This record gives sequence, structure tokens and C-alpha cells, in this order.
Amino acid sequence: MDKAEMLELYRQMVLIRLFEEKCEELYQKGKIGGFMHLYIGQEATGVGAVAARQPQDSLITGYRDHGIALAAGMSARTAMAEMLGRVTGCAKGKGGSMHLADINLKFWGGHAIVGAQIALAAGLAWADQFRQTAGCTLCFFGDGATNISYFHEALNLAAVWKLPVVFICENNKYGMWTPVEKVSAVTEIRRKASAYAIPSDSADGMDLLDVRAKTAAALAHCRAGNGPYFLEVHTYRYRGHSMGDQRPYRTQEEIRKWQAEDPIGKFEKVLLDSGIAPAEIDRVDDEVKAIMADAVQFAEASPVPDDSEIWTDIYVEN
Amino acid sequence: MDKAEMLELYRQMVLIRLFEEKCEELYQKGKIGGFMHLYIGQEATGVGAVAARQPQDSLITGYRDHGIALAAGMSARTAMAEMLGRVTGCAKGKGGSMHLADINLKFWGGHAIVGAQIALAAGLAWADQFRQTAGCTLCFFGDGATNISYFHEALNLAAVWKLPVVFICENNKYGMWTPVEKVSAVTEIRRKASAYAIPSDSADGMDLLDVRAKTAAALAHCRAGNGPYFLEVHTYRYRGHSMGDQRPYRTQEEIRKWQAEDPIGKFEKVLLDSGIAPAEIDRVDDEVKAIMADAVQFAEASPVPDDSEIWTDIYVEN
Amino acid sequence: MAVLTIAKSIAQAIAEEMERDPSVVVLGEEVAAAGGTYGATSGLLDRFGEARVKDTPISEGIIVGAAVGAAMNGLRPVAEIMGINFAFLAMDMIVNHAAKVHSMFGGQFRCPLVVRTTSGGGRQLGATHSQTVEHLFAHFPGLKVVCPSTPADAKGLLKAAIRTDDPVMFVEQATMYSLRGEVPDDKDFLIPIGKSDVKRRGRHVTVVAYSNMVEISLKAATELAKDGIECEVIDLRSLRPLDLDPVFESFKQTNRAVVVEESWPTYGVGAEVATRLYEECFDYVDAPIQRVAQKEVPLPYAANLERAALPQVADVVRAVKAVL
Amino acid sequence: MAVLTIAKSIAQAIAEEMERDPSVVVLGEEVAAAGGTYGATSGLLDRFGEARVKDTPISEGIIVGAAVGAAMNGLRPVAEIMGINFAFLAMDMIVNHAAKVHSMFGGQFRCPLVVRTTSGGGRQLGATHSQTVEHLFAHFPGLKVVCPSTPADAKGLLKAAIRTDDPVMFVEQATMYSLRGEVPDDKDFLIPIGKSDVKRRGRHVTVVAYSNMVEISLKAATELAKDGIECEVIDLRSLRPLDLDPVFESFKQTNRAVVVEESWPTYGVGAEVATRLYEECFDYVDAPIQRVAQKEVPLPYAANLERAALPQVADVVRAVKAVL
Ligand SMILES: Cc1ncc(C[n+]2csc(CCOP(=O)(O)OP(=O)(O)O)c2C)c(N)n1
Ligand SMILES: Cc1ncc(C[n+]2csc(CCOP(=O)(O)OP(=O)(O)O)c2C)c(N)n1
Ligand SMILES: [Mg+2]
Ligand SMILES: [Mg+2]
Repeated sequence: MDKAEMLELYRQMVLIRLFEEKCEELYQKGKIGGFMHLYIGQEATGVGAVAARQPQDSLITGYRDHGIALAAGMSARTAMAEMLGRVTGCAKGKGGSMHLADINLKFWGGHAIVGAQIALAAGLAWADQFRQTAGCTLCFFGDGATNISYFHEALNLAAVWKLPVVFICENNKYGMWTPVEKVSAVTEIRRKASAYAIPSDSADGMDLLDVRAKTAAALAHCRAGNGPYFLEVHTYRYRGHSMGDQRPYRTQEEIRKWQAEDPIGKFEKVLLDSGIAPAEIDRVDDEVKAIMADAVQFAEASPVPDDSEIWTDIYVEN
Repeated sequence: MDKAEMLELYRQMVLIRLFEEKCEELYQKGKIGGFMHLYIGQEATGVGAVAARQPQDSLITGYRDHGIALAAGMSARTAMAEMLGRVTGCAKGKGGSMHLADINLKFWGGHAIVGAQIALAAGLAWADQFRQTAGCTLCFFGDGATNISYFHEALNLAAVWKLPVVFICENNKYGMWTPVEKVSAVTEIRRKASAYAIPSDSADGMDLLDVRAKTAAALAHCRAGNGPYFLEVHTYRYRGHSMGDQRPYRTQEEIRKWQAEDPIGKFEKVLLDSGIAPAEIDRVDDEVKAIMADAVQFAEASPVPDDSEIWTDIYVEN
Repeated sequence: MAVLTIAKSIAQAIAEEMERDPSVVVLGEEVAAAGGTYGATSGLLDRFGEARVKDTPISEGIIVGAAVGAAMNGLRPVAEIMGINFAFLAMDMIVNHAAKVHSMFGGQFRCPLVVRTTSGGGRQLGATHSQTVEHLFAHFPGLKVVCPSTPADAKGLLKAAIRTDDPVMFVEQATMYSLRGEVPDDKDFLIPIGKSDVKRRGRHVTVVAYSNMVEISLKAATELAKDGIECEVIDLRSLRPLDLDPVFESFKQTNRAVVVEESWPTYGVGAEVATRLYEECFDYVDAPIQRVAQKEVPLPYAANLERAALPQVADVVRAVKAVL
Repeated sequence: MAVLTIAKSIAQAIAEEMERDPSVVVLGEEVAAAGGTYGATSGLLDRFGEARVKDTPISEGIIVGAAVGAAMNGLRPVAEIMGINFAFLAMDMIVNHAAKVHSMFGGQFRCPLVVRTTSGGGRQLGATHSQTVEHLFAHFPGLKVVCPSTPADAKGLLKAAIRTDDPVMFVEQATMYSLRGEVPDDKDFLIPIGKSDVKRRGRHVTVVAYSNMVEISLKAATELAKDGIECEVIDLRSLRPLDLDPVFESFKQTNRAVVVEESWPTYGVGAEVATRLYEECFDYVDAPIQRVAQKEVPLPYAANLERAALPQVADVVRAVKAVL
């Protein structure tokens, strides 16, 4: 990987981090509504995995979607405007935090029904297979989502139809406030893939390069027509499940342990080790700060949708 | 096993066979309505598995339920009356072929939504675990049913809660007209259990003693508090999926191959080999014929429910 | 014009659309090798091959889930759910995803999907296999719900459904697959979705029905005509969009209406149609609008009980006489 | 009498019933260690232990499936589905099994099950997380569907629901959990399921509502009273059984009615109530009955759009004035 690319990936992670810190602030001020789930701590998963995709590949995820959206290339302006329910948002203010999407980036959205994106991903991949686009689908979901119906039905179908989809389980150790081992018969989630004869691997979610390499290998497998692949990424969210979550289901010690592995700090070291100057890194940090300041300003200056907008986009043909 | 018990198990298999041959006839005459799925060929699975249960154990299955009902101890009269929609039927004529049940036999029914019984079984087992009845649940379902949502959610919950349930997959090689390998990522169905860390075994479904022994071992596992167990039984249905099915999805050769393994013929040989006289076997055959003649007569002589019966049994408390 | 059964007219509609548009694909349980439980996809596999006509596992959630994803990404899937009673297992996909991916993301995604399924009782299948619940799906804006009552309607409406860029539930009736009727051969024979159709003219009472209840209503009308009572029988043809203009128009002449539905009345189609009639034609109402519907019980297996619970021709006759 | 929030009154109702009957158990996502997403099962785990208060995987199908099986086999489960939008994933279990195991097997099985869930919009959660669909469940005979509007009703109705031998959907409102009100301490305080309740007396217009729409209707009534318009506000409290006797009685005095529901009107509660009013009180109708409901659109995220789509106090005021 060349320097420029490394800095770009670093930039993306910092952008996600700062974007979400800003979102936290705006949520607390009441400017963002609904449920909001932060990706902070998991940046290397989204950025690393998306970095491995080719332009024809599709992305889809759950409600914890800011990271994938920004890694996919959505501008902070468009994303922030959506958070604020503005007409300039990626979904014209109709989706909100949980439903970011951009068809031009082949980012098929955040989906807030747990596991639904796993089913949709099978369909996206089927269309690519059928149309011979050489596109694969990267489908992100949580550890908790592996217990729902869709997981089973989608993995089986993907295997039977040999669909080009990489199932990426972001195992952040909790579904809401419940640890994996309380609700999943196996805690090594990738074992579930074997019931469908889907090959699998695991990656260190705090290590961008590991995620990127494993995703690239998975995509190569799919692209070669071998059917789906399963990747379990071990990661952690520093914040609560969603805004307002202050529940004591995990220890400060555990949180600190993972924060010591911070994916951004870790990757910064990689940059430095590979000879990138601290000033270059600082420059990226500054650039991202400017992007965020601009994004917030843009979003706040954007109009809310006209009330009559409720009547649009219901049907394509009326 | 003593002679009497062996003859009893033989009797049950013959009863199921003759009961269903009679049902075929009555269906063709238009006396039985709805969908009807015959168990012919699979008798050793139901009789063998149910023979291993203790009185406190529960049974539940799908719409292909005549075999389990009779093995559970339902009288041919009650079962036949239900087939004919008579008020003397086990469900007062409200259930029909797909919905035989008897709470006193702890037979919790045939259920016609594919896989639903797998979910219900988890609940039955949970109640037994909670109430410390020492009861286990034997849950029967087809190969096709392992692809549905409920299978996944129920096996995971059963494993996490260590529920005393034996999941018995009657792998008869087809779901309706579709062979297992066309729709299931793994054809060795028991592999699916490993995704839930549920121990498993397989049994020869044409061999009553094998099914009985494996079920007994599975029940012992559950009863000792080790959680669920998975048993894949290899079997075959001689008839179509349901009445009227004449589709050419399988070869005569395949059907004949399995019929050569007929569970009743096979077990008859075991009886003879163990010194039971042919005359004793003939006596059982005659006895079953008489039971069946009586059952049909009873059912046909029974009244249909009064039309006002539609208003009963909707709620316990009105 | 050929005379076809509804099953054949459906197969023909799908085949013509597959011929016309290479992005039309078919999936579902037993739709390919077996040609559909009721024969409505018969011949498609041979003609269009395995890539376009696909058998699925018994996994209702992923049948619709994969179809929605594929529809978003360029295909036009015609998914079959073997019976509407099993559509509850795909309900989240239908009402939360098919119906919403267009609007929730601000219009960027399209979902040109048809979910075909079969509804209704009358075959002694017992309580879980005999329900008539298409109006539950029709409660959701974003979805279209179509229910044909004749072979020609089935063809024209299904072709229109396959061509529309919106998700459509296309609800057939298991007891009606062998109903025969003339069907236009024209490859562009389309019936626009969202137009009710007057199936019989009459000036005394407006009878509103859809799907198999149209046939029952027409039988009742024939019987009533013997007594000189002329019913106008209007077939809704779709439950969303719900086109009541012809109903209002008719009612303004007849001042009397009966609504016939197969399901339980409570929160059903009859209530909606009646309420809309009162809302729009209040000054024309001469007698309380009558509903004919299923008794409020889970449908039992025994033939006589099932008959007692389902709406019959005699019930329609009685209701018409009651409004006169 | 203590003053409690609805969340607290629910937790209290469950606790009292668990105390009273050792077969009452609680299951659902986040109900145990976390005490429920909205705090409605708070404290139960500590008090009754892990065997009786159980966290489940995110598996809506098996939450209700296991509850139905356990109910058949001697327990009285109180299952929680975190939101009614997720209940579509358990819909088959609720409507095909909970609602039918009693009748379909001729009365031998019982299903004393409560499925608690939370409904409604107004929190900017977007189209898939904001629906009000309890009446879809109420379409099914065999099920009871209860929707409380006050802390006292929540307690009394939930206790009755837990004690009944029939399956009950108990539908709370996410925006109402912190609503406070007096709640009787009596451990046998029960409100029978299937009785509507007059929440305000008035002689000019009958306003029919349930759940959070009662509050909205009461606010409208207060406002209208300033102009001398007295509304009788009737809370349905359950959608099945649907007790309309008090509505008929009131309507026979007022001759005018407005039905307020949060969901889309088409195939909704308003249509049923209006139709029944016309059926039963035809000669008393002085003006077309009005429905107040959600605009027929998937609910958008943006606060202003959501507000524009949901029924507001002003809409009720306007409807009442329209019937006068
Ligand atoms: C079908 C469904 N059930 C429940 C919920 C409520 N819910 C939202 S997120 C969540 C936890 C998901 O955990 P996991 O899959 O591990 O993802 P994470 O939040 O950790 O990224 C739950 C239960 C939902 N949105 N959809
Ligand atoms: C949820 C659901 N989907 C589809 C059906 C229709 N159906 C009935 S039986 C059956 C095949 C089941 O096959 P399998 O589980 O192998 O059992 P078998 O009939 O071979 O005993 C299907 C698809 C159904 N009853 N329920
Ligand atoms: Mg998680
Ligand atoms: Mg099978």
C-alpha cells in the first residue's frame, strides 16, 4: 500500500471518529433525534473492509451505519444533513441516523430491523451474479444479529446458490446490553458458518490492515465464483449501545483494555513506522476537522423538508 | 427387549401402515378432505423413537403426524374419526389429518406450518425444565424444515438454555418435490447442529431398533441435564408428499431400493430371528385388521359436529 | 382469444413478461422443477432455464428478502409464497422492507417486486391454512395489493404488476385456479393497477367484492335477478390502491350497498368500504350498509363447520334483501 | 394509592402476579439483567431470579414460540417483543399458533400467554420503527388485544391478562411509559378485559380512541370545552374483544362521533368503529362519522415531517367541529 492510500484510510477513520463525536454533541443538544448508534471503536472494521472493495462491489449494514457510510465515500455534509433531518441529507431527511444510504456509492443502506440486511444482501448478490457484473456484496451485521431467523435463511440460500457475498460479523461482544455468551450457543461466531459449509476466517477488528487483508481474500474467493465467505471481526464499541445508554453491563476495565487497542492510534503507529511524518498526519487531522466544521455548518444551514414532502417517494408510479 | 414388547412395536408399525392405507382409500372416496400426508415407509422412526420415551416425555411433530399419533397411543378410532371430521375425533373434527393431538398422551400435535413445532418444542421443554418434571420433549420434523427460521432460533435457544429436547430430523430426502441437496447447504443434516454446539447422531430409519436405541441415548443425555440433542434419521416416504402427488421427481428405482429396506418387513425378520413364531405375527396382523375395521366403522357411525360447534373453543374465558 | 384457467393465465403472463424483459426472474418453493404447487409457474423452467426460474428452500423470510435485495439491484423478481398463511413468516420483509425501501431512503431505491401468493379457505385445511388476510398487507402505504377474480384480470393485472416499479402483493385464490375464461392473447394486454371494475350492471343494490367473493356475488345476483332485484357487482381488483369511485357512482344510483369479503369482518375490507361510502355519499344512504363475511372463528376442518363459517351465496342474497 | 409511571405500573403488575403464581415467567430481549428497554421489567430479575426472568437472543420467532409451547405445558409466560414493528417476525407464532392452539385441537390445549410489546410513532425512529399495528393482530379470533392508556389501566389490565387462560397481546406505547397517574395498591386490582371505559363525560360528540390517542382526545376535549363543546371520550381499552356498547349508548345521546387512531385509516380501527356505529345506531346518525388518523405514508424521520403525518390534537378539534 502506498503512503497516499495509507493516509486516506487513516483520514477515513478519523473522519468517522470526529463525525460521531460531533453527532454526540448535536444529539445532546436535541438537534439529532431518534435512535443513534455510534461506531466509535469499530472504525477499522468498516474502513478496512470497505478499502478492500472494488467499485462494482456493494455494501449494506445495520443501524450502526455512520462508519460504513463515510467509508463508502458519503460526504460528511450529506451524512450530517441527514442526521439533522434536512432536505440535503442522503435520504432527504426521511431516513435519519439509522438509514443512511447512497445508491451511487452502492451503499444500500443502514437497516434497523436486526438482521434484515443479511437477507437483502443475498438478494443484492444474486442480482450481481445474475447480471454478471463481477460485483460482490459486503454485508455487515452484529454478533446479536446472528441469532435471528434471517441469518440462517440467508446463509443457507447464499451457500446453495453460491452467491458472491462476504458476511462480515462485527463481533463487538454485546447485543445491546447482553454479552454474546448469554444468548449464542457458540461464542466463536464463525462456527455458525460451518452449518452452511461456508468457509470462514476471523480478523482483528482493531487492526485495519488485518481487516483489509482478510476482506480482500474473502472477496477474491467470492469473485472467483466460489460462493459466500464468512468473516468474523473482533471489535468493540466504546460507547453505549445507543445514545443515552449508561447501563452498567460492562466494566471500565474492559472498556479501557479495548481502548488501549484503539484502531486509530494503532494505525497511526503503522503510519509513523512506515516513515510518514507526524506533520503529514497532523495535516490530515486538521483537514478532517475542517471537513466536519463545514459539514455541520452546511447541515445546519440546510432547510428542513417542506411538510408536503411526506407525500413524495411513496410509490414510483402513482 | 422381551417378546411382548417386540410384538407391540411390530403391532404399532402395522397399525400405522394399515391405518394409512385405509385413509388413502377414504380420501379417494372423498370422505377425508384437506391435505393428507402419509407416513408409510417412515413407521420405524416414529415407533422406534416413541418407544424410547418415558411417560413424562412429550411428543410434537408436523402435519405428517398419523404415525406419531398412533405410536403415542392414540386409538385408531379417535384418529380416524378426526380424519373424517367427526365430533368423536381427537380434536372434535376441528383439526383434521394435519392436526391430530392428545394432551393426555402428551402428544402436542401435528402442526402444519413447517418448522413451527421446533419452536413450540423448545417451549414445552422449557416448561418441563422449569417445573422439574424430568420430562423431555421429542420433536419430529423433516429435512426441509431445517431450512426455516424456527430451526435456527429454536436450536440456539435450546442450547443456550440447556433445554431437554431431542430434535429428530426425519430426513426422507425430499421436501415436497425437492431433494435435500437442492435446497440445503449441507446434506448431512446433523452438521447443522454443530453450529449450536448440540451433540448429534444419525440413525437408520428403516431399522426400528437402531432408532429406538439412538433415541434412548439422546433422551438419557437430555434427562441428565446436558441440554438438547440432535438425531438425524435416514428414512423415506413411499407415497407422494401429500395425496394427489404423482409428480415424477424421483425414480421408481429409488423407491424400490428403499422399499427393499421396508421397516416392517425388516423388523418382522428380527422377530422371526429372535424366535417369535410366524403364527404370533399373523395374529398381530389380524388383530390390527380388526382394529382398523372397527375404527372405520366407529368413525363413519359418529356424528359430524353440530354447526354451532364453530362457536366453541375459541377462548377459554369469554 | 383463448380460454384459459387462472393458473394458465398466470403462467402465460409471467412467460410473456420474461420473454419481454430479461430481468424478470421467478423464485419460490416448488416453482421451478415442479412448476408450482398449483401449476401457475408450469413450463417456465424449461423455457427460461435455471438461472431465471429458481426453487428455494422452505425459507419464506429469505424468499422475499432475496427478492427485495435483487429488486433493489436491477432484477424484477416474481417471488411466490406458497400460501398467504406462510406470508406471516415473510411479513417483516414485505411490510418493513419491500414497502419502505423506496420512501425511507428518500426515493433512491426501487423495489419492482411481485410477491405472488394464494389466499382463502374452503378446502378443509384447518385454521392455520385457510386465512384470507391480504387486507392486512394492504394496510401499508408503499405496497400495492392486487386480487384478481377472472383469468383475464389475472393476466392483465399480473403483467402490469411485473412492469410496475413498485412492490406488489399479487394474491390469488386457491379455489379459483381452475376457473376458466377468455384471455386476450395480446402481449401488451395490461390492466392498470388500482381500477375497480363493474362486473355486472344493476340499479337496485351495489354489491362490492373482490377475488372469489366476486363469483359468489355474481351467483347471488343471478338468483336475485329472478326476483327482479338487479345488483351492480363491483370488483375492487386491488385493495391498495383502493379505487372506490365506481362504487360511489353506483351507490349514488342505488342508495344501497352490500360489501362481501371472505375474512372476518372486524378490521376488514367491508368496514373500510362502508365507512368510505358513508363519508363520501352520506346523503345518498337509504339503509345501513351490510357486510357479508366469515364468522369470527378460526376455520375448522370438518366440511360442515367450514361451510357454516364461510360466507355463502345465500348470505349475500340475504344481505341484499336486508338493504332493500 | 401510589402515583406511578406506566413503566412502573407494569413492573408492579408483573411482580404481583409472579408473587401470586409461581408459574408466571418473563422472557424477552433485555428484560432481565437490563430490566427492559423501557424499564417495564425493572427489578424482576433481582426479586425472582434467573429461572423466572430470562433474557433471550434476538430471535422474535422463538421468543413467542417458546412462550406458546411453555404456556401449553403449564407455565404462564409474559413475553416481551421489544417493539411491535419486530412482532412481524413473530407474527406467525402469534396469529397461527398462540391464537389457534386452543381451537384447532378442539379445546384440549390452553395458551395462557401475554405478549407485551410497544407500539406507535412520534420518536423520529423512521418508517420501520414507528408503526401502530395492533389492530392487525386484533383481526384474529382466538387472540385478545389490550391497549392501556393510563397507569391504573395498565396495571389492572395486565394483571387480568396474566390471569386469563387465553393469549393476550398487551400493547403499550413507547411515548407513554413516563406518564404518571394514581394506581391502586390492591393486589387483586383487576380490570376485566373487553370493557371500554368512558374517560370523560360529554353530551355533544362521542370521541372514540385508545392508547395514546385517548390523551390526545382528552386534550382536544379540554380545548373544545372552552367553546362550550362537550366531548364524551371513550377509551376502547381492548381491540379484541371490542366493546362498543358504551360507544353506542353515548352516540345515541350525541348523534355525532369522531374516531381517533394513530395508524393509517385504511383497514383500521376507525373504519370498524364507524361501521359498527352505522350498523347499530343508523337512525341516530346526524352527521358523517369522522376519522382522525395518520396520513397514509411511511413515517419519515425528520421531526417536522413526522409531526405533519401523525394525528395531532388540532386534528381532533377540527374533526369534532366538522361533525357538529
Ligand atoms: C428484529 C429486531 N429485534 C430487536 C431490535 C432491537 N435492537 C436494535 S439493535 C439490537 C442489538 C443488536 O446487537 P448486535 O447485532 O450485536 O449489533 P451491535 O448493536 O452490537 O452493533 C437490538 C436487540 C431490532 N431493531 N430488530
Ligand atoms: C412455512 C411453510 N411453508 C411452506 C409450507 C408448505 N409445505 C408443506 S410441507 C412442505 C415440505 C416439508 O418438507 P420436509 O420438512 O422435508 O417434511 P416432509 O414432508 O418430507 O415430511 C412444504 C413446503 C408450509 N406448510 N409451511
Ligand atoms: Mg454486537
Ligand atoms: Mg422431507
